[in-house]
Amino acid sequence: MSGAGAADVLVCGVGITPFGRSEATGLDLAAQAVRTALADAGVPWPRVRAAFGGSDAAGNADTLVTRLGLTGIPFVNVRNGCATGGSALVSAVNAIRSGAADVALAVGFDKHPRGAFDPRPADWGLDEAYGAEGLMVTTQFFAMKIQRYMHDHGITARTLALVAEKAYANGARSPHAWRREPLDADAILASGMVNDPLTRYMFCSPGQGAVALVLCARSVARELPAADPVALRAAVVRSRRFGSFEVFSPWAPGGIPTSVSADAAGAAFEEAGIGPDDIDVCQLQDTESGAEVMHLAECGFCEHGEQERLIAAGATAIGGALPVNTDGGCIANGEPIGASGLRQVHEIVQQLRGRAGDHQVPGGPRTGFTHVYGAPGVSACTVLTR
Amino acid sequence: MSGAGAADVLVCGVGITPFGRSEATGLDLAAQAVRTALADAGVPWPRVRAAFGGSDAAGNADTLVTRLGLTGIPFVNVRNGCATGGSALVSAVNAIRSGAADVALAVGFDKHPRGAFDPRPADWGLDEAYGAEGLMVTTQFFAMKIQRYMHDHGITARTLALVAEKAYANGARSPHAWRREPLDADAILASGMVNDPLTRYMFCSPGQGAVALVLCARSVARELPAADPVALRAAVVRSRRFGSFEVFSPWAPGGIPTSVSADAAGAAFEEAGIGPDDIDVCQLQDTESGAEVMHLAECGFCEHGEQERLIAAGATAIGGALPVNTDGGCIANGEPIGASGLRQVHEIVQQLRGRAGDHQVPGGPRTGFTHVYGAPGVSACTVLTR
Amino acid sequence: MEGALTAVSAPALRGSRCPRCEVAVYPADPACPNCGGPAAPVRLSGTGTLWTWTVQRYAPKSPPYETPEDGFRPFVVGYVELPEGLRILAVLDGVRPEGVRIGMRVTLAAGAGVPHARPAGVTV
Amino acid sequence: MEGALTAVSAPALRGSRCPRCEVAVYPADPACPNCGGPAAPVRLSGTGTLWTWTVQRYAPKSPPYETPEDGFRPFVVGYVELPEGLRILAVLDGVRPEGVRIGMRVTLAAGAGVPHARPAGVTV
Ligand SMILES: [Zn+2]
Ligand SMILES: [Zn+2]
Repeated sequence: MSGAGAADVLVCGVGITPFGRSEATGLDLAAQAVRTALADAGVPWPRVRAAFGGSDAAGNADTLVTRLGLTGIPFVNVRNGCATGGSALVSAVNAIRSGAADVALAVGFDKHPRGAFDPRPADWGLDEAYGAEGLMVTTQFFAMKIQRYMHDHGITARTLALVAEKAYANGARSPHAWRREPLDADAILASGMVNDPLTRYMFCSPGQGAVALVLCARSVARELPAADPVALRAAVVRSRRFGSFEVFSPWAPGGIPTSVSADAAGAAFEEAGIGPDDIDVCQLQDTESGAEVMHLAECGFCEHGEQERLIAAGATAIGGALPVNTDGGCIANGEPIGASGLRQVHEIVQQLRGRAGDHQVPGGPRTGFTHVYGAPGVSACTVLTR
Repeated sequence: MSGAGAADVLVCGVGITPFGRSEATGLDLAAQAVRTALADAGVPWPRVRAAFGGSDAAGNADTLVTRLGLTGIPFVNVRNGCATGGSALVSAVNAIRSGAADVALAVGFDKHPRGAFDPRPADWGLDEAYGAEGLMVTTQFFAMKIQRYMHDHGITARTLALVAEKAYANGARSPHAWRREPLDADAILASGMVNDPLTRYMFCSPGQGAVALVLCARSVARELPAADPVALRAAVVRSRRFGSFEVFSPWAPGGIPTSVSADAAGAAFEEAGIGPDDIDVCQLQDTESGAEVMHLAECGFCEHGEQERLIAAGATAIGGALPVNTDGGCIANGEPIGASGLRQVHEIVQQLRGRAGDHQVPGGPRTGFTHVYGAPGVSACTVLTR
Repeated sequence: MEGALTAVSAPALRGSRCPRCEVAVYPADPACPNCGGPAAPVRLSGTGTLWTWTVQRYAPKSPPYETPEDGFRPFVVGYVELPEGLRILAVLDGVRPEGVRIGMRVTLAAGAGVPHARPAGVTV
Repeated sequence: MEGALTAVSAPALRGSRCPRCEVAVYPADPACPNCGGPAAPVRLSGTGTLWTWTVQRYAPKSPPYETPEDGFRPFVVGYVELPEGLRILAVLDGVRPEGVRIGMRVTLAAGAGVPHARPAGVTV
């Protein structure tokens, strides 16, 4: 809640799998990511005192104990859609700060079939007609949200294309990315309208992947000679307040919509004791191009409407003033729901360590921020510092 | 981990629904239990800072925010089979002890169709033949575990029947119980063999129900005039170590099986700083009669084999030296997986408050213990004191 | 036919409204989603303005989508803001994508399925 | 036919064994579940003792159970402890429930489905 003790949790090890498609199961990927993270931290599995993890559609994380070793560890499965990774991370942080564990694991993974995410009206409390008449389409919601935002704040379609262009450019430089071919803004604009104003190549796709983080109390981190730790200064999850605009809503309240992303980001900055102006590199939920544009302002990195100028000027590129989604984000990596939020943390850790390779932000970034947003109005944010 | 701060988490409010069958959905039941718990604590919903909950088969707990109010609360869904309630509780305790929240909710609920729990061989990593030839039957496992235990420790079938007789007697005195008709040991023995040595009325059934707990830091509890708090001295979840004997295993290691229940109970007692001899009333996982017999010893309340004498002497009855499953346990309440573990905590809280009504343990019990065990080798235990 | 007249003759959407915080909701909900208090049924206005929109350019996945017998055709969908202070998700008929503008006046009516809207002043 | 001879002629179960911690496993697993190290394939003994048992008195739910064409009949199931130090889940044929005893010697063989055991010294 307060900043007290906030610097006491360190990310000592990170592990990620390739996010492109393969024959591996989600649990195979998860085990691989955990082993990589343990090796990165120099921590053997039996030293881990608590584990938290989950997937949306690829099985229960706690079954990993049969692969990692039956050490008796408490392993809590979490399942919060896009905030699954964030929930695992917050739970792991709480376990360390409470004294319940001095070494904790957070793992997120998923593997979705092509064109996944079949919503059923009843699961959302909706009349069957919403499905039958074609209104249960997530891409429609994203399109309608950015459509209004463009109208209110003077954002153009070219800016949306530039966001995707940057994503593919960064993906081409990231070994774990799924989409590794650069694509220019004109090709993105010409890729076929899906839901106006969003075209095909402005969207991410359901995918696969796994990410694991080994978190330690500072006292333990000191004793790990091989570790290259980064401080996790804040990890926050929030759910929507009344007045937000969400997917699959037959109605929405009037006025300016509330933003769970703004709430979560604000809480994370308060916990960390620093603000958006202090951040050197960030990862923002980019389910599609419009989301990245809106989340830049919702998370406090610019005023509404400023994105039009900032993005055109390259401010969000790897060499810019505020590099965003430096590993290509969801657009280039796909979105395995359970893994996506921890992929962002992985990327920030590697950036702050100076180990991001071809997509390293120059100048030695020392602070980073991550943000996920998902249905039905959940957001998870972190602040990390070197 | 240590006892430091262990007394700082108080259960200030509890809520339970009837465990018998009704038309209500699992989420209806969950909302009802939460409202009851909030009223019991005298805490309004917006005052709750973090929530943890789950069900095995009745939906995502976080969707409760649409019924309880869109306050922006972080609401983590947990899903750990029989340890779902325990995982929610441990996570809530960590949130309080870490300082992330000073008021936290734990909620567990479920609603299973009649004769639920259809296992699929592939989900358990088993060849299809195990299903096709009839070896994927959970009751077989329970029968084989107690069969060996009876052989090793001189437990008789009559003792198994006496455990169930007590469960129905206690259920008859518990308003929320599902089975409220007393049944004597002879009727239980004659109720038809299911898997030798276990007869029909020695088993619990899949059911429905919800339980919610409002947990507070001590500083908050002081300011709640209406609350009647009980200290949660320990809440522990453990997974199996190598060598345990578990359901759906094509093989098991030799030697004396390890016990995750013994591990979790031992850790809970260590955290609480008291031992089994100090406990006045306890709730033990009783998926069937044999489980209660074995868990008495595994959790440290007697030596292996002593149960034969203790149970015949009425030691585990409400008026006995160590009352066990005073609300009728799983046998009389059924087993809605996500709710079962928190039902035990609810029962201990009411016992320590002296508010258990017709099934109140006489003499003012001041210490209580709860224990759940479930597939595939998970156990959650708590220690509560007045 | 004139828009206001259409609104009178077409079946109104039935929502609910909280007397305490004045939040109106569609479809009707006995509990106010803002304060949790009891809400009363209300007939919603039949005319409003288009708050946002998009075009469904591809056939949604079936199920849940039921492809019409004569095949899929792109359609416009949007949120219509009503004077009661809420926005209603509706299919927008009677206008081509090029003609859709945020802020345009539309009429909104209940029918067999989801709400349907059309530009005010445009008859069938 | 004598038990030991049966064990020789019946197909042996194929498991694996960890050279480091000597844990034997069935079915074979390339990784040792105890230490995580590599395990080598091993042919398991065909004779052991019954560690525990029960009777499946009712027809399991279908699916996954496939009811035999001539209908369900109760059967005995148990764990057979082998000299390699592991216990194998098997259907126990050739004995009535009244005749089953913990500790009895049984032979164990692989077949098309799950392992099947029968009292040692009893022929088909
Ligand atoms: Zn209201
Ligand atoms: Zn080994």
